[in-house]
Amino acid sequence: GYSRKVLQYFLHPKNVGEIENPSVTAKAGSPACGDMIKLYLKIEDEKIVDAKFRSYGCAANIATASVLTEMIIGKSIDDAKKIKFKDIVAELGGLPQIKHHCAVLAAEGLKQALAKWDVIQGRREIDERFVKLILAAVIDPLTGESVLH
Amino acid sequence: MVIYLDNANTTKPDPEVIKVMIEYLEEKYGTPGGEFGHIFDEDAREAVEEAREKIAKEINASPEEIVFVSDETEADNLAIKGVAWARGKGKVLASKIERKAILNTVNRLKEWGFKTYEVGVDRKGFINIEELQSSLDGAVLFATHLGNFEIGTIQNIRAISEVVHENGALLYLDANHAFGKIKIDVQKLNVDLMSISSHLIHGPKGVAALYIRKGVKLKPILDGDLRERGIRPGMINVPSIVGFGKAVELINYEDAKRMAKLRDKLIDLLLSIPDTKLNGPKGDMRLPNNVNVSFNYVEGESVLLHCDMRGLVFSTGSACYSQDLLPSHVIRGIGGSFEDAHGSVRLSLSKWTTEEEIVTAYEILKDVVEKLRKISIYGGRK
Amino acid sequence: MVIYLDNANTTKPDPEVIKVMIEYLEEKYGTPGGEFGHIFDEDAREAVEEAREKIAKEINASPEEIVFVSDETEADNLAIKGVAWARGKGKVLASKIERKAILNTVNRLKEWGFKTYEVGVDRKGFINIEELQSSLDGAVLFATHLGNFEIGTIQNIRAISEVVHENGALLYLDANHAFGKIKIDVQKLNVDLMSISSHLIHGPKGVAALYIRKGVKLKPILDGDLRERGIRPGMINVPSIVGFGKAVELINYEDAKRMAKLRDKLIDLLLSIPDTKLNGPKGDMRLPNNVNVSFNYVEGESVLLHCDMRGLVFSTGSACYSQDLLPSHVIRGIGGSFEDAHGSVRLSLSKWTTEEEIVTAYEILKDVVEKLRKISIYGGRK
Ligand SMILES: Cc1ncc(COP(=O)(O)O)c(C=O)c1O
Ligand SMILES: Cc1ncc(COP(=O)(O)O)c(C=O)c1O
Ligand code: FES
Ligand code: FES
Repeated sequence: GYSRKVLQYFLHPKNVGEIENPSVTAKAGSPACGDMIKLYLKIEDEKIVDAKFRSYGCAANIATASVLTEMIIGKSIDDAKKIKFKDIVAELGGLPQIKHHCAVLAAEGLKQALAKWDVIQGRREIDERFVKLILAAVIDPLTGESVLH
Repeated sequence: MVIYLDNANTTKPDPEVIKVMIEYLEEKYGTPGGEFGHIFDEDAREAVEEAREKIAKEINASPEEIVFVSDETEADNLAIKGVAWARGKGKVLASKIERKAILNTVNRLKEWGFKTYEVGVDRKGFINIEELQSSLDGAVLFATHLGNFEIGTIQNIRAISEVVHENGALLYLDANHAFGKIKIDVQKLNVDLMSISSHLIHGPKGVAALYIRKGVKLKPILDGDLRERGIRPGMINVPSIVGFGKAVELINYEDAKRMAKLRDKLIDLLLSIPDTKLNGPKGDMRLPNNVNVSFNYVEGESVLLHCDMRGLVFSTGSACYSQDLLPSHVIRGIGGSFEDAHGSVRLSLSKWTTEEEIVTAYEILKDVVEKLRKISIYGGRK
Repeated sequence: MVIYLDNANTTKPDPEVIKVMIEYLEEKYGTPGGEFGHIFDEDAREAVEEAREKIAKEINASPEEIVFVSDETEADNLAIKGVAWARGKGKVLASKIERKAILNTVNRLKEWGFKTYEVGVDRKGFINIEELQSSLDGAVLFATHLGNFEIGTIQNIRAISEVVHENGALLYLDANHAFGKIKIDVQKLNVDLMSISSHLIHGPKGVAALYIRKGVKLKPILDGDLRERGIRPGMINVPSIVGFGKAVELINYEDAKRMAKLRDKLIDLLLSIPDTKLNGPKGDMRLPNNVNVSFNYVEGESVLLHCDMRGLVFSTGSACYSQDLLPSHVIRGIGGSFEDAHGSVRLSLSKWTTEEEIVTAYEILKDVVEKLRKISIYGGRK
């Protein structure tokens, strides 16, 4: 089952909602179960000053997205880029093995948002690799299939 | 106080059931061996045979047609593999919306060279009898259910058995979820094999019964001694069997009538929540204790956990909740979208469910769904 | 007052076992579903995992290596068919004196093209390791027991496992009758699969455990959901599993020492009856609770029934007593005559057996045997 901390974040998620005029947004869908999160970031001087999320998914999905927003608020872009799914799992005090992909989903959302931000800043090309990164893991919950197909 | 609406998963044993079980745990702990067990074992043997008689009588079978097994999964496997192996080759069919134990067992038969086919169902979960009819060429067995475990659809078994028998195949009926709620007569339904289980009718876990019509041949799955006439060798689980017998004795079809009324009330209440739809049929063709709805824009596991914290217990067809991360094949089978499955919840009543519980369940669900829709990407709109 | 000396058939559940079972029958009646059952099911899931840990620890295995099944017959079938089916083809061996569930399962494998072989034993029931060694060509599995269910012989498993593994085969050990009486360490014994059951150690019926060493592949017999990691899908029999865990917790090897002393006393007393011989070895190589003797000139069922009337309960290897009217294949397997099997009785002790009961049992048996010999054609002489 879930740890107390996961349940806490699930029952009382922090940073739910949308940011008006976000610097960047990203959507990530899990190829495992078909769930989705959407991340909204406000970035100032290469620092994340605000983060919010919306979720269509399980308790682990909601908890990981929520704890992720807490982890990144106040971090520099470079530091945020270093966050791996395992860090999110650790921050929650562990997740059942079968729910690790929910943390992957959250990490993926962050990765995409930051890649988009690099493009906006002119630091990154919109090449095939970038487009695949954005689209690959995005799952349409209505069909349960990747929007790439 | 927990509101337990997961009675299609398992039920609370009746106090009278527990009482007889304790007797066979504490004092009459023997186990039927051969025909001539010592007198100590006779108590156990007689109790087992008495339970067998009660169960047989309840479904209008004879005691020799009842074999005790450990659970419904074993019954499914024994019926399906047993008949297929006895026949040697041919086609084995099931509907698309059977329990996993049936679907996976049928599928496994390919390893032994059998052909298989999954018959489709309509939007309410009723088996497409024309499709069945046209797929029965070379069939040895059709495995299906009486009442669907997830959406409650009650199949037209008389029509199905006619078609199946016309084509020379046998019919195996998983009656686990209907048993005790709708009166079953194996002669009238004209089934060849049928399974019913104890833990879904306020009996103990650890036992189910397989009805095998006299003359139907099947090969056992388990080899061993000659218990259960060699069809199911092994230890006879006396306390569970005796408890099963008591649970059957306690069946009262008035309970089912009451449940059906509460079911309809709960369905009406839940459908008053916006963007909610019913899965399965309404009225008499639905199991009296089954409610299944899909809430748009939210995911079932989240709904379930929130409710759980507030003392309301049920199941969901969400992919997130399943061990293989796949959404309910039943909701998908009736043509529901991925989202319909993901946001589906099954609430199953028992004879002890009260009107007050039904109303409270609705209130909790309404509140939780509203809360989660606020978090949802879809925000309550598409 | 009954003197129950049929503890190798089944045992009386310990009152503490019944107590925990009642808790899981009355209140915590949920059943573990997926990983994330609602909290109601969590109680059941945790209790099952706790039982699994206790059992694993008792035999020095890890919890992931333990799969719960319904009884020892199922364990035998799952281990033997599971490994054979996973390997696809080859030879499967057992000793001549296994339980029927093992012998018949091995024999059944012929249907799937496997070769089979039954290894002989010596006069005391010890497996002929040279014969085993020379029969292992192309073998995938040797299925045998730790302590013999009928004559109590404890096999030299370390020597057996060495020979079996040298030849690239796996070793399945039926430890049902030894478990709880002699300390078992799966690492030291070096077995690949092993079964132990609840109802033989004062636990409930309805559950047994199969140890499957990490890395050993087997195909399930039953198909269904993903419970027990798909190796044994189906309903989790929570009260029985919890009771099993408690029974394991209650194991005390001091009981075995006491039983061994009473066993030896009973053997000595019975051998003082003329024309009586011991089946199986004496001393440390015999299960601490097993006594098996053959009374010449009399038939076991008659002995058993007479004793029964006088409150003494045990088993016999007589053909008249068996459901297939065949004399004990174990007594025949160790080279005993038809008469030896026919007149054999097995008395099996429990931790509750008292010295007084042992003496009374002897007195009753002596009297009954004398009486029957007067009726006998052989009249006490050949
Ligand atoms: C002679 C005999 N048959 C059968 C059994 C029960 O074993 P199973 O349930 O595996 O058949 C026992 C129990 O130990 C036994 O002694
Ligand atoms: C979804 C689901 N899975 C599994 C089961 C248990 O059935 P079985 O023990 O045959 O797998 C049930 C019980 O009705 C069920 O509803
Ligand atoms: S988002 Fe579906 S399992 Fe977590
Ligand atoms: S003499 Fe009657 S069964 Fe043996």
